[in-house]
Amino acid sequence: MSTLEVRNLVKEFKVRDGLRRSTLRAVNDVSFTLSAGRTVAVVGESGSGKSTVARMIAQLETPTSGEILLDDAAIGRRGRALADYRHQVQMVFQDPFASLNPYHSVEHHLARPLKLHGVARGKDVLPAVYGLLERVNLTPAPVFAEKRPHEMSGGQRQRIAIARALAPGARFLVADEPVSMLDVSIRLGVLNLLARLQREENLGVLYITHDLATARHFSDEIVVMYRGDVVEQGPSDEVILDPQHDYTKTLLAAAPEPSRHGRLRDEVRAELAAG
Amino acid sequence: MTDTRTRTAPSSVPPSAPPTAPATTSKPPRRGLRGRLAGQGKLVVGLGIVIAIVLFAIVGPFFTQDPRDSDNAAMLPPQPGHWLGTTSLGYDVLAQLAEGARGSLMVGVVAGLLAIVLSLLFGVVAGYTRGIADEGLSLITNVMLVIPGLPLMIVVSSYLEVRSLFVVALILGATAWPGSAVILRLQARSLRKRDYVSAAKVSGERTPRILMVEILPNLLPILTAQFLFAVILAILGEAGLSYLGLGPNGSITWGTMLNEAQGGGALTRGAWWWFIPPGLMIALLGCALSLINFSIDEVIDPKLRSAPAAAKSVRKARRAGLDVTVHDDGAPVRSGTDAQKEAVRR
Amino acid sequence: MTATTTAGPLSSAAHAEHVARLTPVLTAHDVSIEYEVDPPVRAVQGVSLTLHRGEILGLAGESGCGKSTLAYGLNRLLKDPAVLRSGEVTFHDADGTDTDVVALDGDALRAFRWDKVSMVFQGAMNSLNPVLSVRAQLEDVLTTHRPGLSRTERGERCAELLEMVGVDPVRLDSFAHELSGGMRQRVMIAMAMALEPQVMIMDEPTTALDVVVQRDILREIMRLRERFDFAVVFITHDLPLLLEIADRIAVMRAGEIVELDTAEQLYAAAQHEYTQTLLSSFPSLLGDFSYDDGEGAGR
Amino acid sequence: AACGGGADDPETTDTSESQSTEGGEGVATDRELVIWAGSQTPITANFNPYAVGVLHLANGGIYETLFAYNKAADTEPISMLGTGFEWNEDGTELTVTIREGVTWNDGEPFTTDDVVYSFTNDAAQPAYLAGAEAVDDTTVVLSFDTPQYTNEFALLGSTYMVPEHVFSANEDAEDAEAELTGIVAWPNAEAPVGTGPYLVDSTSDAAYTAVANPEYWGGEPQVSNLRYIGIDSNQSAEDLLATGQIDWATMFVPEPDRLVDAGLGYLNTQVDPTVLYTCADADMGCSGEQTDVAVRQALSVAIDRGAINEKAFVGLAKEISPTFALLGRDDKWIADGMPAAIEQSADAAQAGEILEAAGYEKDADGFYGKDGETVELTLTSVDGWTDYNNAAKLIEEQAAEAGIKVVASTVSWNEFADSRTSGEFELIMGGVVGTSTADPYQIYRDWFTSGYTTEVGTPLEPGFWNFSRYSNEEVDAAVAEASATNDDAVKADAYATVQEHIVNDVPYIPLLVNASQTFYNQNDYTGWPTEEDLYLFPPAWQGPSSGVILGNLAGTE
Amino acid sequence: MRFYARRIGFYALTLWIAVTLNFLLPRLLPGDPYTILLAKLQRNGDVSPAIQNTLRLLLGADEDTGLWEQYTTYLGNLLRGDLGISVTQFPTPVTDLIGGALPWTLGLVGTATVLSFVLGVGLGAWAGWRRGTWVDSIIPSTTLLQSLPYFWVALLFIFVFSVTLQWFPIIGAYDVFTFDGPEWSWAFVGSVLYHAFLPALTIVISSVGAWLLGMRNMMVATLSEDYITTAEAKGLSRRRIFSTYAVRNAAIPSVNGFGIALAFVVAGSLVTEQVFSYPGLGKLMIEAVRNNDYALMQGVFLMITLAVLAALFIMDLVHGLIDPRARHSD
Ligand SMILES: Nc1ncnc2c1ncn2[C@@H]1O[C@H](COP(=O)(O)OP(=O)(O)OP(=O)(O)O)[C@@H](O)[C@H]1O
Ligand SMILES: Nc1ncnc2c1ncn2[C@@H]1O[C@H](COP(=O)(O)OP(=O)(O)OP(=O)(O)O)[C@@H](O)[C@H]1O
Ligand SMILES: [Mg+2]
Ligand SMILES: [Mg+2]
Repeated sequence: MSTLEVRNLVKEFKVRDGLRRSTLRAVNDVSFTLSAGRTVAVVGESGSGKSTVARMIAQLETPTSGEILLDDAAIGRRGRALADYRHQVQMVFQDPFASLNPYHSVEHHLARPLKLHGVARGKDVLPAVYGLLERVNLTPAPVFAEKRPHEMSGGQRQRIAIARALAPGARFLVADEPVSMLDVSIRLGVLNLLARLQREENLGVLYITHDLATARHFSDEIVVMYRGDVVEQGPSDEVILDPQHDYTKTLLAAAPEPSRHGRLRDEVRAELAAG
Repeated sequence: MTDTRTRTAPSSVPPSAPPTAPATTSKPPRRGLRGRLAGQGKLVVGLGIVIAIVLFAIVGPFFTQDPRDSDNAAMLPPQPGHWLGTTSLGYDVLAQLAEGARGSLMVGVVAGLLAIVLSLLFGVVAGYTRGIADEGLSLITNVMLVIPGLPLMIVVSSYLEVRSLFVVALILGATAWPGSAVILRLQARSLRKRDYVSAAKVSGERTPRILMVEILPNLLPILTAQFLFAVILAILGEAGLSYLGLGPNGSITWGTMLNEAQGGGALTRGAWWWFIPPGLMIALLGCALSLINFSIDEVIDPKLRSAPAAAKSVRKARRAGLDVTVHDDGAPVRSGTDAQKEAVRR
Repeated sequence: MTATTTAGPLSSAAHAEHVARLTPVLTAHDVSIEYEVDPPVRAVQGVSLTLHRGEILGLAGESGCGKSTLAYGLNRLLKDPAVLRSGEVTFHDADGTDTDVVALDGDALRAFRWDKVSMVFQGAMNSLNPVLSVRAQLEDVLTTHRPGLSRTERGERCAELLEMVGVDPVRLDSFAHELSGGMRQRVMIAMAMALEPQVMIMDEPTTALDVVVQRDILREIMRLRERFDFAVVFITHDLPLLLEIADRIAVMRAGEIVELDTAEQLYAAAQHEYTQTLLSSFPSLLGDFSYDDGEGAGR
Repeated sequence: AACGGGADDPETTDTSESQSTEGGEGVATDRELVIWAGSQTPITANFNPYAVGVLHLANGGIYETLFAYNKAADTEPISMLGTGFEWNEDGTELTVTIREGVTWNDGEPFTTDDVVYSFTNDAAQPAYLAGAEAVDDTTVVLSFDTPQYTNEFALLGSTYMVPEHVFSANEDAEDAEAELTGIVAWPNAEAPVGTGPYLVDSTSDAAYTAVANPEYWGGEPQVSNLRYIGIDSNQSAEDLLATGQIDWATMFVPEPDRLVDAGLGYLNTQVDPTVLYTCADADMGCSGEQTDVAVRQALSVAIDRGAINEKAFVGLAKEISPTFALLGRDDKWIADGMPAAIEQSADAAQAGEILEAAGYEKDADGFYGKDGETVELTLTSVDGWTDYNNAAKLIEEQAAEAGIKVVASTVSWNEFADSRTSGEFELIMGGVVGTSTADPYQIYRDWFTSGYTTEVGTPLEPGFWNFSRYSNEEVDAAVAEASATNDDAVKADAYATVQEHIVNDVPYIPLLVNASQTFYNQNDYTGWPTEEDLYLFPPAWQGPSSGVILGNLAGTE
Repeated sequence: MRFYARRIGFYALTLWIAVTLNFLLPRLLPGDPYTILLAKLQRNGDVSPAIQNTLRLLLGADEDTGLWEQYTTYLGNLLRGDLGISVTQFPTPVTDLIGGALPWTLGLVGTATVLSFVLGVGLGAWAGWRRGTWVDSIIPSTTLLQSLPYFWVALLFIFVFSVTLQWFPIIGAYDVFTFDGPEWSWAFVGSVLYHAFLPALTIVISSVGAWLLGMRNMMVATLSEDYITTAEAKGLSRRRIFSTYAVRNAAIPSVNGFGIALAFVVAGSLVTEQVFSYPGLGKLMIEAVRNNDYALMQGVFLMITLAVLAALFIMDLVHGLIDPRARHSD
């Protein structure tokens, strides 16, 4: 079974504040393993380093130290090796409005990776594009292939982005908050699509989110990050139902929960009544 | 009540209509040219003038006499055969104007192109790369930005012994780029961080292709605007240099025409037909290019169009009594209920 | 076509009972708002709503359903190209006078704003003027509406306000860019509290914030509400959140309020289909969940 | 009073007195006379006649020469500080009589010592002057090693008399900034001491003013106040003239009628020829088809001078004599058989005949060539000299009609200066400095003799004007002969030889004589040189004549 | 503080580059000042041998020093304020000429630019505030003003207002027919203002459009910002919203652009000064160019660069005052 493993990943950014330069450790010693057919969720508040981890895995950033291993082999960072890696590991970005180039059609967005990775050539490209569109439930495919990003809704765009990530035939998908920019009513649809693809195609998915509920339900394992550190990691239900670390507990306490309606109001009233 | 008719269209718009993409990156839907130009008065006027001038430059010389033919009487006022009169040497002003249009446009376009190429180099490359390259290029840009252009041009051209049209255009272009470079750099910087650039990288695209295919198209409106701006500046710059006697030698441009008109005492001799047209042509072309820039600005920042348009439509609606609120900014004050009743009646 | 075709929102008997005990502070009747674009957008259509003294009324609905437009309409803040096509908005002051908000103009309108109804906007990040210090912006409100206050009184009031929302008063001299997102939002809330208004409209005041920070701020709002007893219209698309804080919830869709009920009732027995869909879009953190990859949520 | 100056009339009587020309009807006036003599702003106070930046008033208005020569007409020199002069037999001694009773404006008397000093100080002494000596209180003798008849004007008409007691004290002046020493470094800005009709009053960077010298030897000038202003463009000056804000200016105005209609007096004096320099002598290293005399001759007849004058020079220039004698003034020097004025209209046919006779043939494009090589000449003019640029364009057109390909182009002043001194050019539109007296000698010597040129590639030395590299032994000999005599007949013979050659060889293709337009306020002032009484060359910038004119002016009311 | 340190570093560097450019330009091209000067003098007739000699001594002797040595000498001279000698105004030092011209340029260009800025920003703010009204329709016509060649406008003005109507003077910075140089009197000050009017008007007319447009666009953009809505919701008066909330924010880019724009205006004013014979740097420079007076030309160029840098520096300080964000990092 193939795995994508990160080991002791560290990322430091040089930040310049006027003349003084300092380093900011955005990711500090993060390790976890992603296996085919499984989903790992990374949760944590804003700025905790989630995206940085994702970008390092997608090779958009170079780790300061630490290793990324694909099938137990250190990954290549340039040339053929990089292309091979990209072939296997793809990414879906947070903002579907920003991750599609407004100047290009859907077809362009999907055809390019197909061609780049030699998945389809010449006459086969268009059918392959249609195939991808159908896989992400965008039918009729020829209609969607013609469209430009601004002619589609957010959910549809995010589906295109997912299709693009699937185009090279990737086995691992890094999804950085794939639904946080979408309207509540369509979030689940996109997540369900991801879950289905993961099941059907035996994908390994790194699901980055700050929504604990979906993290729990859509992943097998949860990694909780806090200021660059992993503070807790384990099977989803265990982390959510039996949090160990204080930070995880705070996070859980802060998450809104429909079933606990009126809770905050009552808490405050109780507090005020008490003191 | 013409506007009521337009509102009979079904107005139950799906509220969940997709929000439009951020303005800088959106592209108008592909409609016919006519459709796209509708409501773009400034663009239409601007393009119209520019096209007219370009046509004048291209075809004009075939219909006018040789601009260097001195066989006419000197200083003729406008008359049939010499619609804009003649110069002190007996040259036909209209013919010179047409030939000058070629010269000036050529200076403008060459300088504009050079400025754009340089600003792309200094702006986009600096914006897209990081570290030393960026620092270095930006520094050069900033320094060039600060060093005053015309004086530099004057100094450089005064050292040149032969100034062809082309050389003058090159000088103008070489001093006109820093402003655009700064803008392009900022833009490229922000584009570099766009997710679709990252996405293209993850897809395995190479840097040159990313620059050309993903980034450049998004810079097009700005590039066009900067180009047009550089053209205006170059044409004005050429005129200024020519006035100082540092213009291109041996060619006819609107600038050299003005210089000759000035040297020939056109104004004091009452030969307005010699002095006024070249200046007006420059202003007209500049104005037209600015008008086009206006529309480009509105593409880049749709607020520029939508906000005034919104204000206009609301005033229209108010005049039609479609607003029940009371306004203190000049709109007719009417009681809420009256307006409301009227609205309901409709 | 008239603006009164809508049948009014669904609500339960429990709701009617709940409402009967309360006194209204702001009533809106048949409010229709249209964006005068081509083609015109009917963002709010014949909405009637009553806000009661001291209550938190949640306004939920998906993006673009007209929540913000309605909120702006209630406070006469509609910006071009929005036009209030019809509707009555009446403010019932604590001193017993009623104000026809729609008929207000000029100075009267300005005097009404903030003093009676204040507002916290969607993006607090951008609600603060970047070139004015926090103090200047707080004092702006006081000098405009409470011209009688002396300089020192104003200063004291500003400090007091910041303390109230849990921000160190030394921050008075800071500028927006020097504050974190949470702080800015708190400053905005402090500003909204400055005149102790009877109604506060909050348009997604916490969406841009981290859950932990969000929770703190909500707690702050609740606490202040208990203390000053103002009514709150709380707009968000985060239904679970709303369920936790709101007394009543109005669900909006396509410019209309489709359901209006108490939070308990809405959670327990939502009547409108749309409300149910909305509720099911939020998997429970602690409960179970079943996958559904049908086309239902495909938009 | 008649002027001497001829060797055949050694004992000269008093020359014409400047006062004699003073109009009788003039009255004294306080009205400030505003003059533009070509100064540009900023004006820097400098009244040292030896300095480069000397202001116009100094030359004539403050410092005077011994005599005033008339460049514009063949009249006798006017007696200024000198009352008479005499050449010895062989032209190696010049005896000058000095006016008595003249004082410097600081009260010191003007003496023969001052005269000697003015000729012999470091800044002034010409190389050919062997010595100067005061013989008695009123007589100075200048001595030379060779005959110097031809330098009479330089000595008597353009050497300014300066006070020894002031200037000798400043001989070590130092201009630290300019790293300059000697008398030329001294700006003489504070109350300059001269004998002239005016005293400096004030100087600013925009203007300087002068008041009448009450002690002037010729009597206190009638016009008591002068203001010289700096103006930076002809256009401004013309506008100021038109609006009556300046009273005297010499400048190019394309339509003088407008100003004349406005009541201004107007004199157009044409003295300086405009020509095409041709690098003429292949033996001197010149290259290009213009080295063939036939090409030069053909080009010369192909030019429509009338059209050029009409269009490029707005009809203000004057016809030129191919002999370079100034028509009107120097008529007596034009040899018999020489055409007076050059043909004004073009004769394309004749040009063709000349070329065909010399073996040129027309090519397919209608241009003449030889051995398959089309004649192509580049005609340059200085960028921005509009009249020249325009004339060059017209010549290009006219030559083309005669089948001669001329390409007009403009060059920077530097390049122009460079190529004409180095000889690396084909055709240049340029000026010839006219002579200052009624005698073409100076032009013949400076522009046509081989002593005043060098091989192509070697820059001409300053003072060498033979840009065309014309060298003709017979011309050289004839000019030498003319220089050694004061006998008009001998001179005329020599000139005939010169003229015969230069008319045929056309090393400079004559075009016309350039205009110099002087405008003056005749409503408020009288005493100006006029068409009828052209007693001196009228330009405001010309020293010392402008000083003499100033001394002559008076108010009308 | 660090912000300013960086800026100062930048200025120093720019200055150095300008200075070096100035040094290199003339050396890249041949040109012997002696011949040039002499030829210039000879154009006006006789040059006495004495003057020729002195000139040769002064200018002709070109020591064979290395480029680097020349460069250090040049820098040293610069530091001592020695910019060489003007050929046109021989032998006046360039510094004296610049010293005489600088105040005029500063006065004229400075006033005109500030006027144009204030006018443009003011009108632009108003036009932005009144967006969507008839004001919008006059905005495009300002582009016409912007595209008029400066000198063309200036020449027309002189022709119409000074020559034909005789309302304004034709030349100078003050009445050169009355005053013997600058003096401190009301009459003189009045004369200076009177003489500055037309040139300043030309500059203002040709440059106001750019400010107006820029400001108007920024206003339109700013007015849709949330903080404006907030201010409205706060019940602030329209005046206060306009001034403290809208204009102050919208003007920031204009203020930032001021320094850069100044460079443009200075360039344009060069020509204007020439047309009006205004005794400023621009005219000096053009005279220098026309007379191949390289020392003067370079001196003026350097001076203009310095002036622009100084203006930029002042704008940086102002920017720090009006935009608190600038005070922290860059
Ligand atoms: N290119 C960069 N340069 C400097 N600092 C950076 C850079 N990218 C990220 N950071 C910093 O690294 C830290 C982690 O950022 P990251 O984007 O990984 O957080 P995140 O967990 O994804 O947050 P969010 O939930 O807001 O997306 C932050 O403090 C951020 O400011
Ligand atoms: N300036 C405008 N011009 C035209 N239509 C507008 C404008 N502003 C809003 N709308 C439309 O009005 C409708 C309601 O918008 P509104 O901002 O009230 O929605 P919302 O419920 O607040 O959404 P969100 O949750 O995204 O804030 C939307 O369909 C929107 O597209
Ligand atoms: Mg992130
Ligand atoms: Mg909203």
